[in-house]
Amino acid sequence: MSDQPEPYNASELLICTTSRLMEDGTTAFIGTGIPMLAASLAQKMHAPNLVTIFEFGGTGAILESLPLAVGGGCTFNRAIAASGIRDIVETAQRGFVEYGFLGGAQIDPYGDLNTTVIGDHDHPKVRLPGSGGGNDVGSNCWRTIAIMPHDRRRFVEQVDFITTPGYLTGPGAREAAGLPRGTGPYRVVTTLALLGYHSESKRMQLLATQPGVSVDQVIESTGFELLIPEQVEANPAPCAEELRILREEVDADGLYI
Amino acid sequence: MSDQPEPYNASELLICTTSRLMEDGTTAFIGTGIPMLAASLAQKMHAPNLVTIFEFGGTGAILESLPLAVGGGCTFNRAIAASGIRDIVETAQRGFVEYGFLGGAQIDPYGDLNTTVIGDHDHPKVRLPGSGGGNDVGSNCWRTIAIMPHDRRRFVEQVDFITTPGYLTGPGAREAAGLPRGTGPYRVVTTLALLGYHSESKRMQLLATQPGVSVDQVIESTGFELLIPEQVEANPAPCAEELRILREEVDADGLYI
Amino acid sequence: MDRMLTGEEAIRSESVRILESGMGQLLQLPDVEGFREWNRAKSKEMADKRMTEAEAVRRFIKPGDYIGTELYGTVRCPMSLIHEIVRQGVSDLRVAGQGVLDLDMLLAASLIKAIDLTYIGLEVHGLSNCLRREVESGRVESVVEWSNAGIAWRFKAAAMGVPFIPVRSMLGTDTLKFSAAKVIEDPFTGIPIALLPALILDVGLIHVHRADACGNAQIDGISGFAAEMARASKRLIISTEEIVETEVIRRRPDRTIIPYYLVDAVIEAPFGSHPGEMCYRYARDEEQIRGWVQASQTPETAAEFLDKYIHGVTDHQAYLDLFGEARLEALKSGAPGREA
Amino acid sequence: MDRMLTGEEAIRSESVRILESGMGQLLQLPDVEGFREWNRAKSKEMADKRMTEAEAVRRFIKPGDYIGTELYGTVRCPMSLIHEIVRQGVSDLRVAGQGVLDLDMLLAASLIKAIDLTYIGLEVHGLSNCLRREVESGRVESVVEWSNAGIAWRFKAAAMGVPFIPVRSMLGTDTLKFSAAKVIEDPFTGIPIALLPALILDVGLIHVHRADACGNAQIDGISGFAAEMARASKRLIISTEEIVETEVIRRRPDRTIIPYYLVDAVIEAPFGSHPGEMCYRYARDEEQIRGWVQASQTPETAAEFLDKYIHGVTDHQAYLDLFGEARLEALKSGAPGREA
Repeated sequence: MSDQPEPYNASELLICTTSRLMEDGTTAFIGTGIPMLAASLAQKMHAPNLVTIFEFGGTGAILESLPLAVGGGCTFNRAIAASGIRDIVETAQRGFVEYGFLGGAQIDPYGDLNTTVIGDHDHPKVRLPGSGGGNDVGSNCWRTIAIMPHDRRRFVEQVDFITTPGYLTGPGAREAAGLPRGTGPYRVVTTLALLGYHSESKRMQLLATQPGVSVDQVIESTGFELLIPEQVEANPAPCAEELRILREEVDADGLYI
Repeated sequence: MSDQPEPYNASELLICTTSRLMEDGTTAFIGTGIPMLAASLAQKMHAPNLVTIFEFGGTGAILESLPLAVGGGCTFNRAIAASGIRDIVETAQRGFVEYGFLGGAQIDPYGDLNTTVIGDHDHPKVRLPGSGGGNDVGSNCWRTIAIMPHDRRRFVEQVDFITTPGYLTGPGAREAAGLPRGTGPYRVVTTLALLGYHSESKRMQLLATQPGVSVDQVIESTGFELLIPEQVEANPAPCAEELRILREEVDADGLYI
Repeated sequence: MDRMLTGEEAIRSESVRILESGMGQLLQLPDVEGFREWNRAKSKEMADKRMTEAEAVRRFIKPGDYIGTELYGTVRCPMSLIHEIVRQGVSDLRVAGQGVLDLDMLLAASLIKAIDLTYIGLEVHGLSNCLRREVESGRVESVVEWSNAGIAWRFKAAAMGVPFIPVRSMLGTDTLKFSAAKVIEDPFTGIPIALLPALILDVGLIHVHRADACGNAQIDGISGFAAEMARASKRLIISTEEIVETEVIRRRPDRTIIPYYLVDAVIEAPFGSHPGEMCYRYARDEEQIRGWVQASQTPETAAEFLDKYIHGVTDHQAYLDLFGEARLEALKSGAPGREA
Repeated sequence: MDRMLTGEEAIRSESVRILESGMGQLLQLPDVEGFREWNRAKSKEMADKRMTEAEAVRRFIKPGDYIGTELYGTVRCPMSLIHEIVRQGVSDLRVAGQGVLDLDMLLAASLIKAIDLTYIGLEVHGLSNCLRREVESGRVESVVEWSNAGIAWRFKAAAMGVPFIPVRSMLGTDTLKFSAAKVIEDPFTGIPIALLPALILDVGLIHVHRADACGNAQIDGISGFAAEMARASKRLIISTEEIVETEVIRRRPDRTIIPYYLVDAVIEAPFGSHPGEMCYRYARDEEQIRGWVQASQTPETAAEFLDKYIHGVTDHQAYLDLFGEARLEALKSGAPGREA
């Protein structure tokens, strides 16, 4: 093995960074795409007891192949239960689901996400798909993790439409709205950085830069004032073992990576 | 065959009278005991398409044997569906169940039923079993049929406790309480009579006397003023065919009759 | 048109009227936030949770707990667990009933302090003498009234993680008046709707056809309110006719009614519903049930019955030994099996 | 303690505050009383309801109807029914979506007037161009926002026969503001709760693994929101991979998700979900899906696609013939079967 780190692409970076956030022995509400690959990788790396929960009913599947659809057969492959959407979201609503993964067209400093419209709702410039399960996940999972490409058009001071709740207008706003206590955005995984939220102000803050990325680059790619703590970690690159498993086992057919 | 009517006991009379009220091609919420026997008899006599619905989940069972418990295996024997209590009562709640059968310790002129307490609720003279499914049936089925022994202690001006709603305090009271429109008590089957309710006043009225029973006997056995129409029918006695099916097929083991 | 106009008015209004509030005690608060915290802390590991009835009751049921049994009358009732509660004498229980033999035993042993009651009786065998004695004497301190579906719906509200569920049962009756339900004007259509508070159990007890060692459980035939109650329980004890390999569960995940992460204890209890029945497995033991119906008539004979069948034996196997192989085999052959 | 004191206050109060009312249009009234009358009048006879897609659509779907499809993305979607709606050009539809290929086809054909929308897109293939064109142009007149579970819960409220259901999703967001939900203060604990209005469909469309001629239907694997939507539909059209004898249903009544009395039409449609997948039966036809993703990019190419695959063929069998046995067989072998 050479000392040179193995090259990897942006998807692989997002998958590996996300995967490391998944703790063993806990539950994660998994969407198709990157969260699915990250969960599969996590199960094979450090979290064999990560319980995957898919929106349309699959719980505890063995992730042997990758789905192109949220209700594909692999989401309940050798699962311990195959129920339906209400059972799954009600399980989250009564507090059983630790992690939820989300994406979006826009995110604001409080982690609010927009997947509904660009422009005015009734006369939109771009009509986006809508909430899907996003709002259910962002409302009811304990800790939500957003996965996003990082640029100023996406990281904006104010989203055009709050599809999925982050911390809304700031500290206390989720609780005032009636959202379950103690829930909220936890991390944002991007191609440039790993971000979190300040415990008091609930605003987004930089935690670590991705390999080869400077703090200034992150700041410049963010359309709002990002909190920068004294200490910013350097996120380690995907290791050879992660990349090997990802390429040879998780997505051997190259569906996503 | 002799001209003499075959003798029968009180249970057989109640079962046959109830059975004749069950229309073909409709749905009936069936409790254990008399309603079960009546439904089985009706299926074999005039209502082969009577759909039996049992509280704990059995729908459309073929009634080959008789249950001693509300969730016994025969309540979903070769059924078309075996679900659970909520599915069944919600089916009634959204209007799918035509008939419901009820019993009680007390009934009042508006068909309100008591199966909860004799005396004061918090210091009862006799603690009865409680609502069970009675209230759900009386609230949500379109037409409820009470089956009762007939005496003055049971047919009372005011029940000690309204467990299951009849017409409550009279015309309009069910609707005002929020109970589904157009529902309510339909018939009372007793050992002495078949009774109904006046379309305007919603008070109980005599429809027919059982064989060998006089109108006066019914009046005397009723603890409130019973409406007596000009025309009172004479309920025909159980016929030989009904009794044969009942004894040889429906309850061959003599569990109930 | 009238009703829809009322709906329009309702849409414009800034509050909805509470038309009635049941005056029954709320025996268990619908604390959905506390329930969320509890569920978050529960282990999600697929661990082996097999243990005896004695261990499960000792570890998971405390005096004063609010418990519930899932069953349909005498059918699929977790009797081996009930026997153990009586054996250990766990007292001051609050219970949700729907109950036949199960709650009757607890009442006979004077272990119940408060009841959210829908039905306690002996079905075709009539009134419960134990209920009468315990309630009429005031030893049961609080009785709150509900309908059968009302209790199942209350479990469903807890299972959903919301503090109440809207229904159209119970309206206009004393059942509602002596419950802890509320009636509001529906803000969409203006009709009165009953709101039943979520019922979160400290401990749920459910008997199933098969489960793996971790608690993934499947039920054959009707499923009563097992799905709802399992999801409404802070601690859940499963007894099962049979322990199967997890692979059996994984082959038919659409049969799983209770996923393992809800479960705290798994007890292998063949004939666990005896003297009640278990569909496709065994018929009810009518002789034994009639024995209890007789015995329950007086406190003395009831106590003798408990002495013989509960205190007089060490565990469920010893209980079954009282009946012997032949009788149990006869019960098996009395239940039609399930065609493949 | 604070929150519980609020609860105590709530108990004493005579009204509950409406904290917010979504300003989205209520596209279908939660008329539970009308729904009851409708359900009462439906035939309860176990009649043979088999017919073709063409007959079912002609008899049961009218212009302006509110319809819904049950699916999970491209999976188990009633595509042969959707194709027939496009073929017959049933217009001015109001729809509930969650939708991928199904609603995309209806949008491509400009048949949709209003949407209760949760997600319309092409999943891994990105945004729906048809949704963009139809909404951005204003041809879809009304778009009301909901979450995925929100729509399923709204079906559940209708299935329960109540005008609303309480949930904790959607709170605090524009999704709620542009919905027709309301937020009230829970009268038991004082916390804000969203009330979602019941969604009663004029017509529901569901594709299943097996059904008998009367409509008793079973689904293998996950069941999405089939149970809820079937029970929320005034008219229900079932398409099925396979028609089985009623005796097959009666042997496993605990597998029945849709009882016959809900159903108005039963269509035998092998590969009825094509080009989507059907678990244990066939894999998705990725080539054909990519074909649509490409074609849907412009109105012209989308129209050509509809011409070729819908208008150019008379029925579902003719549609399947376009692909040929070999390709369909390959899709079958691409789906893992179900071990006994």
